[in-house]
Parts: sequence; structure tokens; C-alpha cells
Amino acid sequence: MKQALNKVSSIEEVDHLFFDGMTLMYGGFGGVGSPPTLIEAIKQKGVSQLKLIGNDTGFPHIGIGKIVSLGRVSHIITSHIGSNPIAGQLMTDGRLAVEFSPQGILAERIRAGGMGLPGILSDIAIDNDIVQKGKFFCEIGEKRYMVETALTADISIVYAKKADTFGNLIFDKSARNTNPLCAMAGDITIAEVEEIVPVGSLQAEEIITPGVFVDYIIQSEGVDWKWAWQ
Amino acid sequence: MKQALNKVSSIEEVDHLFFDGMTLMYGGFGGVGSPPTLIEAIKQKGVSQLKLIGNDTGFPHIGIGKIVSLGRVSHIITSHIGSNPIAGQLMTDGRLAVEFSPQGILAERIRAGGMGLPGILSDIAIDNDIVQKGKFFCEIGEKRYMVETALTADISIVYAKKADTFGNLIFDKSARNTNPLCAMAGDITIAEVEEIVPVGSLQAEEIITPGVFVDYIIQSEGVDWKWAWQ
Amino acid sequence: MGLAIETRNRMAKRAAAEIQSGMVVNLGIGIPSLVPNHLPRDFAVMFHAENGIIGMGPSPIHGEEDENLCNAGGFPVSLVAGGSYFDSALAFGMIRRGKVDLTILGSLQVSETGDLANWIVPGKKVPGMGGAMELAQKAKKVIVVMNQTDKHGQSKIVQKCSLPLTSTACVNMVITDMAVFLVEKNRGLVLHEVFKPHTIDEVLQLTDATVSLHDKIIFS
Amino acid sequence: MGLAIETRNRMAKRAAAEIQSGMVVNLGIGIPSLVPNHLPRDFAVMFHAENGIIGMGPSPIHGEEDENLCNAGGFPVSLVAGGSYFDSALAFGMIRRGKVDLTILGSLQVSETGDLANWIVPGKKVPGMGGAMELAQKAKKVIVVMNQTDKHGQSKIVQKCSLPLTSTACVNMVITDMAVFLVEKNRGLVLHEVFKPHTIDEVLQLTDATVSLHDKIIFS
Repeated sequence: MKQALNKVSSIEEVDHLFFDGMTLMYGGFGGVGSPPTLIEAIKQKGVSQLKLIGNDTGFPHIGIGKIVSLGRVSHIITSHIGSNPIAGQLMTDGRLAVEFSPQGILAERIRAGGMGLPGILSDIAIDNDIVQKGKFFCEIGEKRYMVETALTADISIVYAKKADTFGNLIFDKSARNTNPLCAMAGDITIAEVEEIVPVGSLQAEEIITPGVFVDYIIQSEGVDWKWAWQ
Repeated sequence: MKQALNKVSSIEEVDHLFFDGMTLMYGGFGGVGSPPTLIEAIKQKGVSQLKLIGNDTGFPHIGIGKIVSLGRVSHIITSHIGSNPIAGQLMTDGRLAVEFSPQGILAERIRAGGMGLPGILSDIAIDNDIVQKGKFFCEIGEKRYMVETALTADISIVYAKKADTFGNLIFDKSARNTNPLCAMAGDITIAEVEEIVPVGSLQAEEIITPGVFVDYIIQSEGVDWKWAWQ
Repeated sequence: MGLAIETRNRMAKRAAAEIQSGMVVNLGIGIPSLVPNHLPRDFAVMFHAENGIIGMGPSPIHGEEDENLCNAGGFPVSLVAGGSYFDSALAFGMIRRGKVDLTILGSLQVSETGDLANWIVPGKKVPGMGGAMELAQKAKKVIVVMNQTDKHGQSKIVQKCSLPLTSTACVNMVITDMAVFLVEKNRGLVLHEVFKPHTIDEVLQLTDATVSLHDKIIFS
Repeated sequence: MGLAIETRNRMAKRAAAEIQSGMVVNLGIGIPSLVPNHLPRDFAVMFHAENGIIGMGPSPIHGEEDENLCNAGGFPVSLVAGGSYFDSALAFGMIRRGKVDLTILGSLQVSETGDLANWIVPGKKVPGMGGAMELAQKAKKVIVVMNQTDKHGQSKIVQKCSLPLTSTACVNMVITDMAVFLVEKNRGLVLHEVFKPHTIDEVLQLTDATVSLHDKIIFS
């Protein structure tokens, strides 16, 4: 792999990508696998009015929760905010608009965005007032389905175990979760990784996210979800 | 893994699953990665009026072509029949109904079937008379999309490099192609594999198709697409 | 939830009795997480997690936890031979495709027609549905394990849920600290078992729904 | 198609000149498959195949072919460092998501507005669209490499395609054995280059479409 395809960057080199009001998609599930170094950089930059898309709101001081808890987010599409009471409070206070999406449907909406599909049909919670609110329906023969539109984002941030310099990614156990999906759905995708290796060091068969989906690679400064359960 | 989850079978044990008029989905792309031992068994059983779903019709004597060429198929949903002139002749003669689906959309329709989604939205070939024939459309705001319905099958047959006895599958290079998709979309899935290994022999991270999607595992008697290009 | 550990274990043990060898099972947090302790050792059960695991094994001993190997609730787990990792989209694909044979989960309310309400208390507790809607709607069998009554002594089994629903007509079995109910296609809610020292009358008194009695109610 | 190998290589070389280092490129069968031979050695180009490969390298030497490593046309290839394998759904996801910078493919007809017809000759040849519709509609740039005329001497560049379309208004550049045309947003079909010893007049005579002439037509 030659220089043209080398995507290794410093935090300073990606910092200009973050802006007020941006749509930000983040990998992770309950804080596990959300990129802490990138989240800290976004927090430090102080951007606000963010529109988030992600599985949950992490914990108050772990994962995306660090940004949510500061009131920097105006809108979120997610499946769960229970582990971050501050998110719930902001919602109750009318300072955070929350669109709840069933977890697996949210994952598929993100995947659809990454796969260049306009949306999917769903029968999940099709008779549920809260989930169906504002959604389109579609009749196929005698059956009625809900349309769940694809989700993309200005910026997608993900966490991986290793990247080669082209941006091929592999993940570690259940820290994979929504990361490969979010990696494909960002108009710009930044991967924070535990280890950066030369091209050719990853086995072709073990690569989960092909490098074409990744624009920038950042060395992680260490994760923050260890013993999140404690 | 204990006996309850051991899915290794003989060809004789799966033979009863094949029936006249069944919907049969098969992995493979241009013959590469279509399970030859299972295809031969289906051919030998002599079932007919099959409804096929797969990427292409293989070659006259390679892949699914062995069955198509005998006139055993009444209907096929596919993206390409060019490498099997007999399929083209049967179509011209009105003996084989062919529904052409753009290749990537076909792959997504199969995946949707495997993932328990009713369908996807598509903008591919949305203005194409042949592709849109008989399809439903869907307005989302000001945009109009085509609904591409999910595909499943009575039986799905796939080819893999290795299976453990639980049915976890790994594939070999580009012989992966549509196999992981078809593996999920069969109401019953039979995997023909080059090598059967004990549970625990495959790395958890390298498994592409989790065993929950596989019902039977058959030892391959050898592939038939070597030097298909010659 | 204030239940004695013996009671919790009895409920978990009863739920475990519904598991057959070879099943794929998804467990919610709380009492359902105790279920694996009550399975025969020679059982082959593949435990599924929404974040992207099949084949979860027991929690590792303290100090051996892997921060990158957690269940959907964020608790450290292990992996059995034959288990694998995948992304969350595939995890839910398994659920929707009917590959999860059984889910055992907690609830706020269950109606006599098997409606489930376990994701939101408007104005009070709004955690979100997480994966509950897919699990309730698509797992082949849904067992709810919950207290018979809430902290105010009100029955959690109701004629019609007052809380927003997770899914309709999805619950197959309810195991409480007092009894076991089945939701049957033609008969609706049927009392099948009563946990000693409780009596049928006690159970009925604390069940705010139409209940049929099974021919042979088991006292266990 | 009866073209001399020199002509075919000239066309492939011209197409190769449109590739920049760092691009992701999908090549059709026929002349497009000759393109990699004409790239600078220090170029980093990732070749994409619809069956599920990115980072295809050259054909292996005879006897070293791997039957499980083929491009979408079924021909044996190799893999460069940084390449990877995936399923066909993901391969097309890359295309639809705009990650394929350029596709170079053959055609039966191209219209003056960039319509592409390359998948079917009703009643004669019905191979199916394969991946052509997605590639034509979603690759960031589409280059058609084809003969100027068919075997009857009829122009393959036409005002309006008579054959069923693969995709509308998708072709950015047409490279024939005689010339190079661009389909420009405001001007439509524009002749940019003529391959010696052909002349502008010869090209126009065999182009059954409205053609503008570029200010400075290159003779190469």
C-alpha cells in the first residue's frame, strides 16, 4: 500500500471536521466500544447542538455520555438512555429531543445508510404509537409494513482493535457491536484504534470493515469503559 | 458443544428434504462457491419444477447449471444467465421464467430474508421498465422508491471452507460471495463444506456465519469449478 | 426488587425448566440472569446477547474480566466453544429470523392476553426499549419473570396494560414469586402452578385479570 | 471484437489515464481488463470486484491459479496487501455508498445524453444485468470503452438507445477505437480526442448523435 492510501492522522488533523450542529454517529453499546479519545476531542472542542445517532447514551462519564451530559446534544436517535440518568433528565426538561428506535431496527437503519439503501421495511412495533410516530407505511399485497429510513451522518466515529494504514479494521469480541455498521454510514468516518499496523499485517479473511469505508485513523489513548459494570 | 448441537449429516439424511416445486436458494457466483455435492444429490433425486433463487445460472455443467440445463427449473430469480446458454434457450422457449434482479439488490433481498426483514427500499433501476415490473413503490416525503421484497427459500444450499459441528462457517477468499447471505435465508440451510472440524477449532472472531443459521452439515466430495474459466 | 434470594432462585429455576438442550436463549437482566445456574450440566444451550454474541458462558472470576467481552447489560461474560461474535445488526437478524428459541425477561406489566409493557413509565422512567420489542415480538417463546405485585401491592398482571406496550400478545408464560401462568391461545391466562406456601386464593386475589384454572394445578 | 490488440491497448491506455492514485476502481470484462497494464508502477489503486473482493492484483501465472480467488467474470486473480474479502451484499454496498470512484465497462450503445445500454438484446442475447445497473448508476465516474461501430458498421453512439437501458444519464466518458467523447452537463456529447490516423470528419460520420467539438481537440 502506498502513501495515497495511508489514512493515519493525528487528533489535531481531524479536529477541524467537528462543527456545531453536525450529525454525529458513534459506535458502541453501553459505552463498550465507543471511541474515548475522539469523544474527548469533540468535548474539548466544545461543539454543541449536536444531532447524535447511536445505540444508547452511555454512562454519564463513559462513552458518548460525556458529551450528552454536558447538554451539547439537541437531538438523538437511539434505543436506550437508561444507563445515563442525565440524558433522561435533559429529555424530561425538554432540552434533549429523543427519538427511540428499536435496537435492531436502529442497527439496520444505520447499516442501510452505510450500504447506500434508502431504507428498510419493518414489522417491528408496527402497532406501537411511539415507534410509528411520523413514519411512512407501505402496503405490499395484503400486508402493511412500516418504512424505516436509512441513517447516515456527517461524521461517524468508531473504535476498533486494529487498523492497517489503509483503514481495514478488526474488532475485539463484543466491542465490535455497532462499530462496523457506523463505520459504513458516516459521510466521513474516523476510526480510533488500539493498534495501527502496516498494510499486509491483517489477514484478508479477518478484516471486518474494509478500508474503503474509513477516512481517518487515530491512535487511541486508552479506553474508558473498563469495569463500567462496577 | 454437546450432541444436541451436532449437525453433521450424510447426503442420505438430507435427501428427503428435497421435493418437487421447492424453492431452492444456492450460494455461489459464476459457479464458484456453489455446493457441487448437494447439487449432484438434487439432480440425482430428480426433483423438478424448482423455483430457484441465486446470483446466476452457473455454467451448463458447473454449479446450479447442472440442474437448470436439465429443464428441472420452472422459475428463477437471478441477475445473470449469460454463462449458461442453455438457460437462455429455455427462457426463449418459454420453459423457464426468469425474473432479473440487479445483482446487489438481489444480494440485499436475500440478506433481508435472512435477517427477518420484509424488504428494502431501492433506487436502483427505479426507472427501468423490466426491473420495476410488478413492484410496489413507496413515497417518502418527496422521494419515490421501489420496494424490493425479501427473499427466503424452503431450502438453502451453501458451500463453505470449514464448518464446526455446530455449523459455524468460514469461507475461502472470493468463494464466500453470496454464501453467507443464502445461509441465513433458508428456512432450512444445508452447508456443504470442505472440512468439518470439532467445535472450538474455529476462532470466535473468524466465524462468518454463526451456526444458528445452519441446520445440516455435509462433507463435500470435491468442487467442480476449478478452472471454470478455461 | 426486594425479593429474597431464595425466591429469586426459585423463579429462575422454574424458568430454567422451560429450556431444552440445543436451544438458543436470550436472557434479560435481573432474575433471568440467574437462570443458567439452574440448568443441567450436560445441557447444550447457546446464550445470545443483543450486542453481538452467541454462546455466552458464565461471568469470569473477579480480576479476570475482559472489558471487551460483555453482555448486552454491560456485565462481563465469557464465551463457550462454538460461540462467536458479530455486529448488532446480525444479532437482531437472528431474533427476527426466529433463531432465538426463548427469551426470559422482566416486566412492569403483563396483560391477560399476553401484552407486555416493560420499557417506559411515562414521566417517570424513560429508559428506552433497547432490544425488548424485537425480542418480545420475534423470539419463538417469551417468558416473563416478575413480582406478582408492584411496590404498592398492585397486581402486575392486569386486564389491560396501563403502561405503553412493548409488544402485543407476545407473552407465553409468566413466572412470579407466587405462581406460574400460561397465556393460552383459546383460554387466555391460565394458572398452572402455585409456589408454596401460597394458595390459589392468594394468587387470584393479587391477580387483577381474568384467570382460568388449569385442571391440575401444581403446588411446588 | 475484432479489434487489433494495439487498438485495444490504446483504448485501455487512454482509460488508464483517467485513474488517479488512491482510487477504488471496478473494471468490466474485455478491454477494461487490460487497463491495469497501463498504470504507473507507483500507483496505489484498489480494484474492486462485485463478488466480494477489494484489492485485486494481477492474474497469477499459469498453474498457480486459485479456484477460490476469481474476479466477477470468473477469471483467476490475486490479492494485494491491504485487500480483503467480503460477501456480495457488502461489495454492492460499497458501490451504492459511492466508494467506487470509477468503473470502466463495455457497452452495446451509449446515447448522447449518457444513457447506457449494455445488458440485453431482446430476443437475441439475454444475459441479464449482473451488477451493471448498480455500477452505472452509483459509481462516481463511468467510462465506457467500446467500438465506435457494431459489426454492421452502425454507430454505437446514438441519439437515443434502441436497446433497453442499463441506466440513464450515467456515462461520463466514451473511449472508442477512434475517439474520446465526454458527456458534459450543459453541452451534451463533446468530442475531445481523435486517435490517429482517424480524422474529425471520419469520427463524426460514424457517430449517430449530436456532437459538439471541444475547443482544442487532441490528436493522439
